Amino acid sequence: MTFIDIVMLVVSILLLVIAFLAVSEKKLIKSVIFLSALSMLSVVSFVLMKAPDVALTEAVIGSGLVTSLFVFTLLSIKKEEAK
Amino acid sequence: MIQYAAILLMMIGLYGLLTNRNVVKIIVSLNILEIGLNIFIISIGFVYDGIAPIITSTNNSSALVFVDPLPQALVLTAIVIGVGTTALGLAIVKSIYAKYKTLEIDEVEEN
Amino acid sequence: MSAVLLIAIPLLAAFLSILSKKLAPVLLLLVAAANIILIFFVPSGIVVIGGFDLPYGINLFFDTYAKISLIVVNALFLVVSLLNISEHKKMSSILLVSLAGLNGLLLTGDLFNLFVFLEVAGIAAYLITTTNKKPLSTFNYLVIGSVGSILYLFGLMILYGMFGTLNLMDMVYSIQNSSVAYSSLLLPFFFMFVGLGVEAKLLPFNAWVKGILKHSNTLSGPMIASVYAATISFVFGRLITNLFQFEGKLLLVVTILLVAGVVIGEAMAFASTKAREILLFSSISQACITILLFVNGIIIWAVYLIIANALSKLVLYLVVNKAAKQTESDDVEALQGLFVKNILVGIAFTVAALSVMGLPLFVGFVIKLNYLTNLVLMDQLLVVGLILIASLVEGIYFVKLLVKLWFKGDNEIDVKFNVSYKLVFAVITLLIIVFGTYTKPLENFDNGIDTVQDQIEVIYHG
Amino acid sequence: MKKLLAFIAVIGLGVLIILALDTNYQFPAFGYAYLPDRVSEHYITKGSDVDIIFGQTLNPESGPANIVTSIVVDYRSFDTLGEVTVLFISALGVSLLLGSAVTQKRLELEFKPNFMLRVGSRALFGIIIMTGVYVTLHGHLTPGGGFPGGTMIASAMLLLYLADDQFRAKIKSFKVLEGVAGSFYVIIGLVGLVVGTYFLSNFLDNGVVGDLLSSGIIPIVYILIGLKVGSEISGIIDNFLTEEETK
Repeated sequence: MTFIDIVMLVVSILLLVIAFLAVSEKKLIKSVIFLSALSMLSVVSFVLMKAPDVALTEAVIGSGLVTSLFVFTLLSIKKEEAK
Repeated sequence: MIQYAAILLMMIGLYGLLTNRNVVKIIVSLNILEIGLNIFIISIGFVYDGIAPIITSTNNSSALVFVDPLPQALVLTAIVIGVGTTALGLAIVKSIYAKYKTLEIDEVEEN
Repeated sequence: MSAVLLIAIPLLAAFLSILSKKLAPVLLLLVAAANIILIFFVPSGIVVIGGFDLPYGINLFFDTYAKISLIVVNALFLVVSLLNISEHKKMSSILLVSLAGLNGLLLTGDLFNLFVFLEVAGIAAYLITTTNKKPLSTFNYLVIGSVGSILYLFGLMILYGMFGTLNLMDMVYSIQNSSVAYSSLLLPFFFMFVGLGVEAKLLPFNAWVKGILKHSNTLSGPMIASVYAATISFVFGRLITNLFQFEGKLLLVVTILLVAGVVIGEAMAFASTKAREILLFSSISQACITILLFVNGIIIWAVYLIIANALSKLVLYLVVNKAAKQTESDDVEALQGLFVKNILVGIAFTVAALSVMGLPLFVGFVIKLNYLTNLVLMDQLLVVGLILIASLVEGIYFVKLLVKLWFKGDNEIDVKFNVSYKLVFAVITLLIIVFGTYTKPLENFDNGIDTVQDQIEVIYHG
Repeated sequence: MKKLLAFIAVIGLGVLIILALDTNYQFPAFGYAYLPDRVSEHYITKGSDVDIIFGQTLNPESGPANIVTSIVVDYRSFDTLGEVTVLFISALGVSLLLGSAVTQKRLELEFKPNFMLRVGSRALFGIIIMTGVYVTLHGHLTPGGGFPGGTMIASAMLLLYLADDQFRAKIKSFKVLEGVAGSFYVIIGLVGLVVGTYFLSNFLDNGVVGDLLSSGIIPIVYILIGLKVGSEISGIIDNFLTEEETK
């Protein structure tokens, strides 16, 4: 087992754990944050698999933009709730 | 290694879709399904000792061993399509909330 | 004239249409009409895009099958948008994109490109259903539709890992010429079948249909039930005929699923008391019959069935949705006596319904007779029997529906249909009756309209 | 209980898929993809028998030194056109669903942006835009391209929205930019049809692999995509951060 194998194993396990946390978490905002972390971890796995283009795109679009859209949605729903 | 994790990740996304009844969490699960699929696609093209498919001044010849570039190009497309669906889904979530004042599917009755 | 213009012009118009809100509806109608004319000037064959030959670049494939499907889909699309554009001016850009997506689906010869167009057409469809003002059912459609395309892509990627190509013809050729065990193909085929099955309303993947069609209006109802359904069936037919191979146990499982879809669809329609529900369950069972015919290789009658169904469903949904909008209910009881004052509309509705049932004099009968004969010749007696029973059930509920709609109920209802509606109804009624009695033109084509296999011969063996 | 059953069912399905792929000898094991069996080999060698050398090879079949870019914007450019369309129609749909009211006002944020955030965001704004433009322009040489570049430009907009809860960009002009950029993409394709007989064909010289000014129409297409994606995503962000004016 080489070093890269061990890193891949760790990333794989983390991916699964965080994904499970994201689907089973009750609070919406925490679930969204777990999704963002999952997306960041997938960026790591893309880098490990020598896909810099995909890693850059996923980091900017998947992790940054999607998370902010989720947060804005929750924000406006929370504001409406308070009314 | 990562390939197996990707398939299981897709399955966790599917599990989330089957068990969650909250619209936001359904979109979260859909995103997990997409991320799993993207990792799976990249893993099909991975080659041990391959280098990233960019010809640069140091890796300067097409005779070197590269990883498969085609799955990477496909995933770029898939990521952007996923963002489009997610944005539209969240917009629909907002209009569901505006109409029914809830995010739980079971509390909405559309007849 | 290149076939790519059928996709490029609607796209260009869509991008331009957001610059001017006033011109957008005009642009939509112009482009939709121009497309129909254009189809007749496109030469058949492979259209290379970007100058890279198959399998390296993307190519479009235009043959008789594509031509028939394009004419049908574009004509129906033009009719539906013509009837609705004044009410839904905001949807013009979206309709333009959806036209490009539908044409792309029908033309593309690349399996990944098919996925992209599936998403383009799909997102356009989700947006068209937002006019129903039932966001939760649109949400369900979006989620289930996205899962469907994700599963399709998953299956396609397994195939790519195995054969290293994405082109339809190259893929078919590689599969035919490899020593791969049939069992290894099951997994990718299963996922691709399920993914497309979601869009094609096959049982058990059709959970989205009910919410969408039950609350549909004169735009979303005919669009989803007629135009989109026809497109997806054509695409599915192309893939079933050429790519998927059903053998042995898998063939049995698929046949059982499809026949169950037919029977359950008709049973649900029988149990329902709402006009739109009856129609939507009936269209589920019709979709299953179409796919069943493709699976058995009866291509030409499946194509005719798709066309006849699309025409009939267009009339049925237009009538019911228009009436339901004015009476604010689609209970059969509430619509009682609808045709007392609208005799022409009533005749059109009756003809369309009788054609779906497959009574003589109408085109549905000719098609049903022919595909049933074909199935009998293939010794599929059990399947034929079940379809006949299902048809009987279908006959009963349609006659019940027609009787209610023709005879006056307790309260008077008065629904106004525009001249444009009546014109469309008259043309479709004539088509159904003419082709039902004069069947000679139907015999011009046979199962050879799909020429993918011939083209593969030309490419790989000179 | 129901959840446990679902969990067991999906994990069982996953294990089944993994086993099926493992016993499928045609499907390569992880890390052992064999490229000469796939169409990708053609993309790497750019269809030539001679090796492509960085900085030397003149006018190959497809210009970019970044092979992924050469697939995305050259070999499979039609997919990218579809992808742009998906983003276009999503942005259109979001504005139809959220921004259809005549008067829109900014959603008030719950926190007041402090001094640091306001000054810092102005300083960062230029840098982020610059990075976005760089990533877009060098898409054919380094990782990146129009999609991440355009999103970076839009994220600079997002920063302005967060730093000032009264700020609104000129969405009208973004719409114009979006429509024009998209139309130009299709028009470039049509010019290719007229000049080079194929839709979206590269009708300019490819130049030397690795030069900034190389690869014919690809940098132009990527700039158009960058502008389009940037304006579309800015529009989506604006729609999510505004609400109907209530009087």
